[in-house]
Amino acid sequence: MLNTGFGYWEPIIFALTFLLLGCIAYFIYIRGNPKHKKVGEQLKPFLSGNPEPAKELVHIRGRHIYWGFKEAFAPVYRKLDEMHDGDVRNYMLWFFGILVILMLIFLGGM
Amino acid sequence: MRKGVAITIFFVFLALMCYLALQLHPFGEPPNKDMDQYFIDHAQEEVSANNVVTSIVFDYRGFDTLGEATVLFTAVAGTVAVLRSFRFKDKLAVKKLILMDKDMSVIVRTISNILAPIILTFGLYIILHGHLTPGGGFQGGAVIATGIALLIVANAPSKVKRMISKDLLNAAESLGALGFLGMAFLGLFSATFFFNAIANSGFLFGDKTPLGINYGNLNTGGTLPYMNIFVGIKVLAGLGAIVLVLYLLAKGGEEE
Amino acid sequence: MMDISQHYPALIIAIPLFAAFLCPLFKERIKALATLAILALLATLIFVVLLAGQVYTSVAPITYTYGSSSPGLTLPSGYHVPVRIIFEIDGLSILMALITVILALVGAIYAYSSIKDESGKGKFFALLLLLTVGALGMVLTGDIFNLFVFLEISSIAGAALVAYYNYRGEANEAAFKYITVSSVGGVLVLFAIGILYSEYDLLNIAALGNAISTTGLSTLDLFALALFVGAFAMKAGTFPMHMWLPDAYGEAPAAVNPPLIASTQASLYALLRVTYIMYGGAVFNYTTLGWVLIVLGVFSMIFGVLMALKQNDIKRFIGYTAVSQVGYMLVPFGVGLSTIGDDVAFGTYGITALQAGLFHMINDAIYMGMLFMVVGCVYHATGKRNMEELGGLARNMPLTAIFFMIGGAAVSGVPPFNGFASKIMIYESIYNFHPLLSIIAIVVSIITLGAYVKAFQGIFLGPKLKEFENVEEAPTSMLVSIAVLAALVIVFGLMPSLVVKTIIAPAANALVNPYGYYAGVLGGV
Amino acid sequence: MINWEIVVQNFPFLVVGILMAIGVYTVTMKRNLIKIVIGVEIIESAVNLFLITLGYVEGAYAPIYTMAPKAAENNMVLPTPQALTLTAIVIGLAVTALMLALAINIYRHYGSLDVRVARRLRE
Repeated sequence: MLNTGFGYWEPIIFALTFLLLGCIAYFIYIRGNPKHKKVGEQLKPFLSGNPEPAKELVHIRGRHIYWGFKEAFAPVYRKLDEMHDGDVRNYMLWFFGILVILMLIFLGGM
Repeated sequence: MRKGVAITIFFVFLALMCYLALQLHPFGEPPNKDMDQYFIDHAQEEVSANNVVTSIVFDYRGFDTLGEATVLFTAVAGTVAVLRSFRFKDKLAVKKLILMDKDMSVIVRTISNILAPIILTFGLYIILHGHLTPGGGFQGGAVIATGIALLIVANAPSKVKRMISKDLLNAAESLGALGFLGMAFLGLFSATFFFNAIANSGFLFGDKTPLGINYGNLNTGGTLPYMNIFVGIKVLAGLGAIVLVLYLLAKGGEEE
Repeated sequence: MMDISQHYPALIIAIPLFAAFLCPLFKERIKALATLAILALLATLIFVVLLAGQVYTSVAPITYTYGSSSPGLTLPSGYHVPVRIIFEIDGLSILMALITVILALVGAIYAYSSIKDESGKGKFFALLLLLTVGALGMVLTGDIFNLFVFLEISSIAGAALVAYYNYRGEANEAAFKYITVSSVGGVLVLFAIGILYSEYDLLNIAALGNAISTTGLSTLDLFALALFVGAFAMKAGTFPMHMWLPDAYGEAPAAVNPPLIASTQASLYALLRVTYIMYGGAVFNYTTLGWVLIVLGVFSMIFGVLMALKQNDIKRFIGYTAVSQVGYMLVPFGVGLSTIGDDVAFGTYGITALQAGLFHMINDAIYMGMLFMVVGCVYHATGKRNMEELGGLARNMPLTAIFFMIGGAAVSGVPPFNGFASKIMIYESIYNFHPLLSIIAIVVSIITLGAYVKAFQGIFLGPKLKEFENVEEAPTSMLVSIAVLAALVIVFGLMPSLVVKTIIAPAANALVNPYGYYAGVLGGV
Repeated sequence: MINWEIVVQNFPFLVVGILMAIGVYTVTMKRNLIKIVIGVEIIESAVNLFLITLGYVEGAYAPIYTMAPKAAENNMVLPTPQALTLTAIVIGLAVTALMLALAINIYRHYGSLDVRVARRLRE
């Protein structure tokens, strides 16, 4: 048992609970309707009567995920892109900038 | 914008450095010399070397020197690995170097042929007298490597390839590094890693050095001269390999 | 005649070094090279474990004096300062050494299949071993200049390995950036060492710490501290000095990533060693220094994960999450440092924060190494590294997909993997210091999970694509090395209390006891 | 306010500081990769110079006993900085060799040594 000072964390109990819940879920799953047909029209998605496009055409690529998040944070991302411009001189400039700030803080504040 | 920030940082940095320089102890008057006084007082009897710096480099702080030799080994391995031949796989690659298989002029070749043996002898002298006079394995190895570099740049790539092979230099470098490590292991069997087992033992290079100012006895120093020799081999082979690889690359005659 | 049990610290450095010097002689013989490297690292691992037994049973740190007439003779008889190079090994050093050797071993096993078709294999294995030697030397040494030498070994070997795929322009570019930044950082460390040397004429960390604590902090010490903190924080990859990290990690061969992570962690170790031990005995304003680390850590967390979310290159993506994980280590270390003057606060949550940070450090090393190797498998199998072009690979590479899932769950703190165990300790201990820090940490964790879901979808899910029809599962040696780390992820996740008690707590206790460290070299001070 | 005596006496340290600042300027402002390598070298040289100046003792002799003048006995400069500088020089050489090799490869791939060209890795 891992004591964090204000609570504890016992992964074994968590794993056992997880297993128990999994067993219950599986139990419910096997109680399902066995007469469900695995063939025929009912497997196809209903797209307002339009034919279903090929799977390759509707594949969602990595770039499309979190489009909304990236749009919402666009100003932040613009700044970050400016900062990560891949110029090795800027890498050094950030480093020396932080170094100078650290020196000023330490000489003034301690 | 960027320029302004850079200039500001430059001036603040400059000011801080000047402030630091004025905070340091007055030049030429170290406030504290506990550790260094020990080296000056004990180097002769403990390490039997007249050159205190060499006794620090190869005995008191010998482990640092192993690290230093390792750095050089790493750099040679890295340079050779980075410059190994490759086929361009990206489209943007445009620059191909032109093959220039030509000797330099007769004057240069004659002079370099005359100078090379003298440089080699001088380098050997520096390596062997490392524990007595200024110098040692690194410096002597570098001197010899300049002699090799002279021979390399004076001749055409095809001739150089016949003269010196990269594999030979690599093997010599590994040998030097392993020998150095072996001398360090020698101490492990008697006391600790890097223990100077040969000093004052009567073996070759194992004589006692006379204390105080003296004329120098080559047969002193314990493991120091051995380490100097191995480091010398390592350095000359390593630097030679770098010069060779860069030269062949520059002339377009890189090895497959 | 010779008692080998005294010489473990020397052998831990000497064996991989010996193997590294031998490697170029084997040239392109991959089997011989891999066997040599793996055997050498296994022997090193055995010695590290044996040394760990000594460290955990002895009260004082284990010392090893190079070149003196006996390993324990730290001071020359009748003299008051140490003059030789001394290895001083306490709980923290041995923890880092263990993780470094394990990561290097895994990398060497992985390399056997992954660099089969490249040239220059002898150099590759030599550099891999040298990178390990550099990281090992950094964590074991008790001499500040020696630490600088090993820092340079690890950064030069690291840069050369990053450029190993030298037919890629980006690899050379990343290596150039890495070596520029890290060599300037290393030189500034040397500058700081020079400043300390000018004042005390000492190079031993314990003796320096003792001298600083007895004479009090001068302006020069503060200059040196600023240089140390800046340089080591940069080498550890904190925002905004992290830009080299995704470049270098992204372009390095996957087999090199685990030892590269170990060398980055070694820089973090050096930061801890300097702040907690070397300046730990002096009376000064710890809160300021603690807040500096906390601010750097919070920035790394937030911006690292934001950059990760928009990445499409699979290796750079994991590099940015590595930046964000560095924040998770710096924040608890900063909290521990801020509370060090306050006994009540330190007893209630400071020490927990410190343990949490150290635990997260090794957890991070394990799952980051694993994730880099997993995406290395994808790159090895498909030759593509853009999420835009990948997809549907779970059908061809089911094991790789499962390993990626385990790694992603661990890094984003999903129970019961090891990431959660250390993160819950971090959340609960830093909440008491400042609730906002804890909230930020949790939110960043959630975004990390989101980012990994994106990557998993982009690489492994979706319909089977035509261009990947013939893609096969990665070779066995690669899968074995990933499985080793996956097993560690699960074991550390299921038995966190055992891990914390056996290896983390001694490290944390060593870190808050600077006087014990000084006494290890100088005797009863 | 400034103690000019100390300024004159510590002039070598001031030179170190100025050299370091010049190195910082070079690595942050110059566009050529080779010049950036030179800038790193300048910073390295400044630190080496710093180490060497630390060991200087007014009026003392080199720490070598071979055929030293009589006055050298018990009056030698500090030997440790010289040993450290030797190590630092070799490390600097190693770094330079590797950086130049990488610059050569960048030139072969990108066809230029301009830092603004050598930034395919960004964002």
